[in-house]
Amino acid sequence: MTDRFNLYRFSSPATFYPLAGAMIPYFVAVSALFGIAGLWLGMLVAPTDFQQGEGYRIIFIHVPASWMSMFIYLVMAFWAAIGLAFNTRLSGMMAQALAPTGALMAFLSLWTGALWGKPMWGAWWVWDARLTSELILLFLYIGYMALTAAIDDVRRADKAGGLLLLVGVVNIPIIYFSVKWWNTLHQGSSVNLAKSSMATTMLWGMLLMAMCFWMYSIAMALMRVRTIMLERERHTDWVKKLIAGDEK
Amino acid sequence: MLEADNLECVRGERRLFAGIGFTLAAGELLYLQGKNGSGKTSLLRMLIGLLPPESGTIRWRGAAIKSDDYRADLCYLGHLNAIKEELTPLENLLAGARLADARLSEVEALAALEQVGLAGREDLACKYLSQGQKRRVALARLVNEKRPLWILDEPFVALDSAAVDWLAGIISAHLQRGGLAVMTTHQRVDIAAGALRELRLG
Amino acid sequence: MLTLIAAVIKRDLKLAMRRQADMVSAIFFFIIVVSLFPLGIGPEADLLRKLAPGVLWVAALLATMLSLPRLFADDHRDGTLEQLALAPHPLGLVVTGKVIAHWLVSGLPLALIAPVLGLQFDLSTEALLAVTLSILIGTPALSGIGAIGAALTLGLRGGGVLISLLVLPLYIPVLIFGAGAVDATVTGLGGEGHLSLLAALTFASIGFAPWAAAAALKIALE
Amino acid sequence: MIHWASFSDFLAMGGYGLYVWGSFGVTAFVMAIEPITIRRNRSATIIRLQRQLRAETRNAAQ
Repeated sequence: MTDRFNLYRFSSPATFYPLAGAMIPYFVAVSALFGIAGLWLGMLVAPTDFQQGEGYRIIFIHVPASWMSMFIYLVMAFWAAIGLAFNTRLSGMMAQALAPTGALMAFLSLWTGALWGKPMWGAWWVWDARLTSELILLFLYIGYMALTAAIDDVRRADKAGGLLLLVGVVNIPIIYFSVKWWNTLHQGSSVNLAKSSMATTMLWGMLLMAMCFWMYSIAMALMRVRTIMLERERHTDWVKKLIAGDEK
Repeated sequence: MLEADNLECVRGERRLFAGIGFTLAAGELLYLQGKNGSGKTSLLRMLIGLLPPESGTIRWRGAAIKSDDYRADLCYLGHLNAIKEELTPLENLLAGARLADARLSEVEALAALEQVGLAGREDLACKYLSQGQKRRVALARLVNEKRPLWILDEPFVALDSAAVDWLAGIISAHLQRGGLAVMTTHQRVDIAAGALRELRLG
Repeated sequence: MLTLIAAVIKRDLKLAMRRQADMVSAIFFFIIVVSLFPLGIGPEADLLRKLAPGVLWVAALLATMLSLPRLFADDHRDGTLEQLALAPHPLGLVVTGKVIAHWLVSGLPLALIAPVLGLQFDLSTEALLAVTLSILIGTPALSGIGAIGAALTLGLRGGGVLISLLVLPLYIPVLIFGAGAVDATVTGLGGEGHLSLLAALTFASIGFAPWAAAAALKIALE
Repeated sequence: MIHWASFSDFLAMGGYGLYVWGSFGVTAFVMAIEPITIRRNRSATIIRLQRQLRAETRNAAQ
């Protein structure tokens, strides 16, 4: 009498676990290919920027990392919404598997932003709207991870974390615009990057690197979700069989 | 009136029970029994709609219990007293009724407190009362309770024998009015009911 | 609906009055934090005037947060929260009442004391008015958003620290517009724009936050 | 095609070497460490679950 939503079958951990395992090498390989192509184009072929010299090459990781940090948060919120609406077990695991990678991306974005800012603006840190929002995003990631880690019952952790993600997603645009507005009111510290028309090689390099980061994030999330699945489903037959098989 | 079908409960990673079902009609009493940790309280929390079952359905008057209408017919007494230490017994009763959308006049509340043996302590903050007395404040709410379905978690715990008899009488009267009751208990207490059903977990 | 909200507010206010220590300690926290700043920064009037909006607002924010962990914890511990969740009306309404009550005992007193503390920073009359007004308008949003954090961390170990971690990033817009209103008045730009944005934030969070908090409470009660 | 005249030019990055290689270095480090920690975490989990499973089957046999 399982008249459940059809999604439920696909999102059943027993089906998803081997599928994820099979997909990981492909994502890693594709990520590496994109990375090599992007680095070759960005680091070796792309010309010098006439304003920023060679320092601009940081964007080949800074921009992809920033994009991914925002994108991963949105994907987590998407999984959270699915999880709260359909009560699927997989959604919470996916959100939890994505969070550390997203936080790392936010960290990389801040780190490379600081290293870019020092030669360009003369300061490691400026209270620029984008940097500030990125910092707040990192706090949101940390808050999510702290909340889910503090709750012992995994169902409650999934649901509470999911709710927090949805609240966060509603707030991100408000936070972003308020910070932006605050920043323009307090002029002085903010140095706007002059809009330079980007050479097509640079653009391509950046897009390739973004694809590399994207595929990398998927691979990491899949790897992590497999561990989470084993841990959470340890009392089910399929995990027991799998573990017993590993023993030999 | 109250039907449960094929309920399954998973807490943490343990399956507490599965395939549990019962029906309960007007005037009937259901005793829930089982060892500690067999899921009695979890089943009660499913019946009051706070814990969604892993699978299975619960119906009240033929409709799923996820509605305000169901809660308007439901009275739940948990093992926590749900009284405020800073308020007096009278204030507790009145505030509790108000927040539960029940009509309760001050005269009725005072009469109820007298019935549970708290006459003279109506205006003393509950923090000065003993455990047993606090429990009586919580039970006083049942005196004027008109809602048809009572769900009681260990109602007889920490009561002396006179109070046990009094409570059994209150529950009997409720059942004779055509009410329903579901309760967990360790002690056997004689309660006159249309029919006595038992459900053993674990 | 309104009678229910009024009943919740009345009950929570009565409880707060019977246990004044909480309320008083939050207010003293506010007073002490604000008074510490001039001692740390030095007595130059110009500098103090410049820092006043930020200092007052950050202190108000922290003082509001101080009382958040207890917003639902007491009701949770003694079983009242279960009864509230079982009452035949949406839990969001009850939470709305609790949020308003929380503001009445935490935000409102801060708004009333803030102008007195503003005197320590040599603020003009208009600036003092802006301080009062912005805290008055902005703190309901803090109570509303804070309720979500309090509900999510209900019954967890180290809930107090966790609340700050969850709630502080969400408080940033309120802080920006609140302090901005005072700052704009001090610099003579006029704080109306900030105040209306602050009011918008407050209305949005009073309307939306209690329902999110109610959902979080139901998760915690499972 | 290749933009750089020599390898040392490439390393110097027009004077921005420290910043550019600081960014790329940390990114590479993080991206290398992350899969390693996940893997380690996974094998630790598997070993722990195996131990639990063995204990369970032993208890069931008795």
